Amino acid sequence: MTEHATTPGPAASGKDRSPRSADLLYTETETQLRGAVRAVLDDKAPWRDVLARTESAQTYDDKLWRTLAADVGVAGLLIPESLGGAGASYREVGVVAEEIGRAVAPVPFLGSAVLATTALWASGDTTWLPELASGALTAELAIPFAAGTRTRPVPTVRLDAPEAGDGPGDYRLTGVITGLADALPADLLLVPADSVPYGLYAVRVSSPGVGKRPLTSLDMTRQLCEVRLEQAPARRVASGKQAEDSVAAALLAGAGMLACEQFGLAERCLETTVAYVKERRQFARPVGSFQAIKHRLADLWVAVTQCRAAARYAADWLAAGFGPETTLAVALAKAACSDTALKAAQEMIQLHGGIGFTWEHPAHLYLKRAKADSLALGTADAHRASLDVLANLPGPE
Amino acid sequence: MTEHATTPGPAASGKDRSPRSADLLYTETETQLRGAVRAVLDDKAPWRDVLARTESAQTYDDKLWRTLAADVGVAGLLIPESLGGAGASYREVGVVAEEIGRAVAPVPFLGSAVLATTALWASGDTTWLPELASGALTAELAIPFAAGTRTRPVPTVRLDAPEAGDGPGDYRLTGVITGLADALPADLLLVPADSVPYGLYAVRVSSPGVGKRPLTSLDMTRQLCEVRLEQAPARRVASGKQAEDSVAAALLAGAGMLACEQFGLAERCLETTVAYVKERRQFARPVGSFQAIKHRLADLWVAVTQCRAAARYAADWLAAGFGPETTLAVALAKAACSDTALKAAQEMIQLHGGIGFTWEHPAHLYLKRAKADSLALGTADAHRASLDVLANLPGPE
Amino acid sequence: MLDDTVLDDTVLDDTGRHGPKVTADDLRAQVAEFLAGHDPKTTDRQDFLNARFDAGLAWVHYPAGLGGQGLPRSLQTVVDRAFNDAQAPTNHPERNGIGLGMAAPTILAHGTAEQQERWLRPLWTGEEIWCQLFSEPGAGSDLAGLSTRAVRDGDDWVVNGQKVWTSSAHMAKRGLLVARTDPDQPKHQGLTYFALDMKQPGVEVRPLRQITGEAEFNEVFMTDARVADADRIGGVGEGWQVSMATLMNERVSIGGNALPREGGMIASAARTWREHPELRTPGLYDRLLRLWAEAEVARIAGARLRQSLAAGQPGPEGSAAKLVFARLNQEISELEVELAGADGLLYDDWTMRRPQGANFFGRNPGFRFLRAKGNSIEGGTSEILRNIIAERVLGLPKEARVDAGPWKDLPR
Amino acid sequence: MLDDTVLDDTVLDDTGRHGPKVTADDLRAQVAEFLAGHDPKTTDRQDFLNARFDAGLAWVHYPAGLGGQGLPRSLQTVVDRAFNDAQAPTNHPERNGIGLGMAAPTILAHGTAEQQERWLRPLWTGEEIWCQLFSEPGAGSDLAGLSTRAVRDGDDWVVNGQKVWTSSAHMAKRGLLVARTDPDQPKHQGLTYFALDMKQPGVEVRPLRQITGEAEFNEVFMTDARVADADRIGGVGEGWQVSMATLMNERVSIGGNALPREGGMIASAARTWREHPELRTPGLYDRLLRLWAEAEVARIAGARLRQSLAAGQPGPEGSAAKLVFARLNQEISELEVELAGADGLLYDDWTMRRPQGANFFGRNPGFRFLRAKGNSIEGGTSEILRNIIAERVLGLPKEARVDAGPWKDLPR
Repeated sequence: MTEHATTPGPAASGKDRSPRSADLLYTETETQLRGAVRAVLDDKAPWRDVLARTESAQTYDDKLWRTLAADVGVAGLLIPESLGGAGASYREVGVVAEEIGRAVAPVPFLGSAVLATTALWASGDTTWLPELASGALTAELAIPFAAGTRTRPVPTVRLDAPEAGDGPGDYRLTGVITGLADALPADLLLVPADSVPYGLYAVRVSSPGVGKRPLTSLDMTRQLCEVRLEQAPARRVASGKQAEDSVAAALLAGAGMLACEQFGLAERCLETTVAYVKERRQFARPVGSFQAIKHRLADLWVAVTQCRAAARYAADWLAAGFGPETTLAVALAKAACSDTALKAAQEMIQLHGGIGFTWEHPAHLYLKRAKADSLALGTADAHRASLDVLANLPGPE
Repeated sequence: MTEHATTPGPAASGKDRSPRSADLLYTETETQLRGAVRAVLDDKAPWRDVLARTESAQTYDDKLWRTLAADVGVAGLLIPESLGGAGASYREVGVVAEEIGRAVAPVPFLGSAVLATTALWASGDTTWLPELASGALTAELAIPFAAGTRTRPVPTVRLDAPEAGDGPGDYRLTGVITGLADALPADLLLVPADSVPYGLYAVRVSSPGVGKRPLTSLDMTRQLCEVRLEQAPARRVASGKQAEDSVAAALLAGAGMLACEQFGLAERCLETTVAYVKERRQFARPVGSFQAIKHRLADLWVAVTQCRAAARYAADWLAAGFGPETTLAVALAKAACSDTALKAAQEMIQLHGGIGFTWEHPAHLYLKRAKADSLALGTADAHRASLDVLANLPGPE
Repeated sequence: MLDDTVLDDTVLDDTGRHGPKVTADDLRAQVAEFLAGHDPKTTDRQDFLNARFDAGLAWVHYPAGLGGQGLPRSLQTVVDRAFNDAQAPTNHPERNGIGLGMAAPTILAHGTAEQQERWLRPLWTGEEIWCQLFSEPGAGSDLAGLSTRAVRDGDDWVVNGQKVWTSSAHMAKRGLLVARTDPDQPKHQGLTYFALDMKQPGVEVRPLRQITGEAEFNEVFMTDARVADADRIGGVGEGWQVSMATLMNERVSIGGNALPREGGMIASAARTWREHPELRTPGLYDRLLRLWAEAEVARIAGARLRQSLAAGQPGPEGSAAKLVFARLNQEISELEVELAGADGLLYDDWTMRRPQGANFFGRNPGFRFLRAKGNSIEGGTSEILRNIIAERVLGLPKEARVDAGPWKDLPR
Repeated sequence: MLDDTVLDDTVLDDTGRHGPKVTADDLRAQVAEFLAGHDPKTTDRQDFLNARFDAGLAWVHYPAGLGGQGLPRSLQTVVDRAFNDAQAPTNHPERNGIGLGMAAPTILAHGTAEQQERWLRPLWTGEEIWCQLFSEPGAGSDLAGLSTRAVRDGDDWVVNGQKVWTSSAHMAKRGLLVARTDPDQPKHQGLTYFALDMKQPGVEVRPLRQITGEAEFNEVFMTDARVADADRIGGVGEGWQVSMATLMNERVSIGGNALPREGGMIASAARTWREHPELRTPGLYDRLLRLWAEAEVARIAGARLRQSLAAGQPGPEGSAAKLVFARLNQEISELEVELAGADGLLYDDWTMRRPQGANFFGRNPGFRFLRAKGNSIEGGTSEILRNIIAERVLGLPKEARVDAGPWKDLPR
């Protein structure tokens, strides 16, 4: 019953890791990377700033993103060194995602450095990868954030008639895509379009015929938007099966890295809550000395421990490529981490008492992000449903 | 959106209770009945006796049953006074069921006084009711205890050829029915048989061609058995739709009364556990002073409180007759009480620590009965599934 | 399915379980007579309400002279329906929930005759809105640990401190205030209860924004605010006992309302389920069925609780109702957001607003999801309710207290 | 799907994370040489095992002279496989789980050189079975409250008291005993640890039947039983510290074994599901999917735990593993009985039996359901594990102790 990852992913090409043993710990390099990212986020994204930004005109923090993307180099982790990237893998990307979850940071890391980068890498079109690696360009895959990983989302964009002056490599797209995460700060959109064959197209946001409308989102630390294309000039990145595979790889990697983000978020909620109940006194005792509270936090710690292992397992298998075991690993991680992040955020609010229910406290930022993350790229329920095939557990009838 | 009980049940005939308001409390008569039953059970069915009997040759306590059936009169509660019964309703029967659950008593109350009595009553054949009412006769409906309430169980018995000397009202049955509860002590079996039409037949256990085999059961306080009929002489009780309705009414009433039993069982588990943790000391403190234990028992108490209301609601609607609201009431009660009784028995074992895991403690009797009850006459899952129609909540696809 | 009146507990009284001497018909006759003398179309609204109060038709279970006639509470619905049928002006009870639900019973139980006469009429007519000044930033679950001080000064008390989670404070004329009058006593013993005039310079009300973006509540800062000793409710040092009476009224009211089937949070989840077959999966279905069944059982348990109360068997089941209500609201709203599919990622409005009371409906599922998180905190956290059940219902031993000494010496 | 070796943590060592100096090949050569000198077919079983011990091939991570060579524990599998391939006699480790898993590490850490020499060889070969005499009827979670007394008498100690939950006691030659030697001390300080000879007149072993009908465990009654002071492990009054070392070994071993996917309790539930399409419902499906996913994540978390331990980062995650293992076993077995349909109402055998250790398989689902209830009690209740996690991992404050005085004065 051995099946190994079959399609190589970024940075996995060439490595033959089968039969492989998943390394579930953090390497020294990964720990160093975590330190660098955390230092930037602690310094530049304290929660009061994150909160204030959710009500500002610019909900994404471009400056913070430039620092992380270019200075720390998180934008190019998956991109080969030959194209200006770090030649790292989803293991390292997962660590960055954890840190971004811990800080509920308003940066398009998931959209640009994971979804768009994976889609471009899998498409074989390397045109934009150097610019993405340097942080000069920010991109996003134009698929609703609520899309699952299992079935190909139906595109709402069609190939339109060429305009006068268009050359043979020029395409025009028309349609509306809504509920996009990380597209607000994107310069480049990768748009799936139905035509014969199905294709993936690159659209410059600065082009005529491209409109973006921000949406009032449950999670304003990752504000969604609607994109409207009207005869927008586009370039084809991939078509047919390769386009489909590119989108599927991006969604799978996205779900796995989002699970890492959820784990980081859950861990942070637990830590913050533990710290609070040690300090907060009621009945002349620290609230954290009450056994019912202790047991709940112990249970939460256990759940977080399980998540960490699942998230690492998914990151490690993604690093090895795309195949059934990777799909299973991502499904397990996204299911476990979605439920636990939500639980952790809920417990954070409850165990902070009234203060956690107020706007002027970070708890709600975590709750909203946890809830939005749980709905994005396949709910826990949807990922568990995929065990019908992945674990041979067929459903009723 | 008003639909009322449409088919009258035992003791409901003639009363027009619509539009009705469910009375969810216990009347004085009901409380008196409870006291009488509890006094007998406390006296004649202490748990050590119940435990010892589970390993004896006679797992049902005939003497106890005679006392309850005849002296207290629980066998004839549903039977009209004109036929020697008490002319009471499922409200009073539910109270007795609660007490039997509290004592995990090994008596065929559910089988004889609920299932068989309801089936006979609904069949219109009053022949055996006076004997049932007096406790002279014990009967059971020969349908596997694991049968659900929703679809008619497929009979495994067929009408056989008559023998020489059989008269026009004489029938012969052949077949095997397994997993029967309360049939071991029964004198009379009500056997559904497939023929054209479907019919319900009465079989005297003492007749030739009737064999019973006890089964090693999870719950030995209500030991199951297998019945084997070979050309067994039978009398027809009802046929066609009336037979179907009789069986359906019996299963529905049985499920509702079993829910009452489960509530009683849950309440007793909670009480016993609360009493134990008040006494048991560890760390020089009563275990019940630890907050984590207190909160769990408070949650259990809340669940038991919900169950009591649901069980009373089902009993009250059964008392009004059989219709959609009654079916819904039973489904809600059986679902809630199955889950809570199991939870209460599990908590009883856990919070008794090691002692609750030993044979020489009553906890396991409660756990086994709770588990068996949860599987009988429709699982919680099966009853919730019936909300598709009852509450207009259609399933996927 | 059941008609929504089936579980209306008031039916029980009318069908004679407690046989009131004044019948519903008698009351309808009284209302008719009153309306004959006070035409709703021509009488000034305030005059009309004052007269209704004086006629004993405000709350019939209150004593004569204080707006009632000493009748069973259940008969009030007869009166309300009759006035409603006549399109008479109402006292807008939704605007004065704390006044009607908590202040009035407290004044009735613990106020002097003079206070009852002075406060109950304007309270009932809505002329004077009341709020509740209990919780403090440092005293939430541990209410008795509160720090707001009241110091005697002649016929007055001078109040300094901060309160929080005060709904309606910005509209209120009076506040139910618990303050510490003797810090040398153990914490439960040094408290006193007052009715504070909210419209004085020493009282500042600031909106307190919550995770939904709205501000239902306020913070109240008292700086040398004054309250006359004549406005003290109960004896000096008896504030804890009076507060407990107020809170019991609060907890009975939360989760204790009669609702029709699918009347609560489950309504919109069930509607969404029925309207969107394309979103159905086995996993979501199982959650929906469980929650629907639990919500319906909780509703039946609520009806049983009201029957117990009506039968004069007041039980502690009210705490169970609130616990279940909070948990179900949270789980159902969590599911509802998931059932909304892609729309679950959206919100309707983050603007800071000042709604009149909590209202789950007319907003999107995300709002319900967020607002429900408060249900296990406000009006007694679920943790405190579990303590109460464990100790007062189950009789489990209390933990050793470490806060028995004088309040001023306790660690904070 | 994954090959079941993928998560075998030993791979990590072999691929060089910790680079042992003796390689797997070296060890295989040693075994070959040993087998050349001791033909399994012709050598007496006990002689063979004694010789294997003396050759340092018993447990390679133990010190030279005590059955090992001071190598990484992970290399033991290489040796075991080599002996297994040669069909050599084994020491039947399943018969002496407590000896190998708990007694041996305790003796190694706290025993004298003389004790190590005297006990470890017969322990490892299985000549002497060990059991554990810790829990008492009055001291379960509160182990340190135990009452069994040991009183010094010349070179011996005289022991009186009762122990419970003693598996293997009826087969054991020796028992790890904790007894109170000074009741005037606070409870943790008056305890001493011994190796008790079980085959003496003062020791009576009675089977303790459990809810499954079987008796895996025993009660042990000690009446003037004697133990030589030479068989004391650790100092007088140091029994608590030694016991803790023993228990840590127990908790690491529970739930810490490497299993293949679907290797645990989930196996038969998944098989039943696959074989009985007619029993499938949406509600059961959702539960199965959740539990399958959780069991697999728990398995991965177990692998991560072993990797941490192998990398020299011993963490407290062992407690998490045991908590999860207990909960999942209970929930899965509960589901499995339900999946069995009508057969779920049956049991296989209530006869009182004396099995060799706990074995979930080869019995029916009802047995697994009942046996699993013990998983959250034995080896530290889930409540005690949560306390440990809360206090030692999360650093939450301890509750005020009421049991600090001399043991003899504590309420019991």
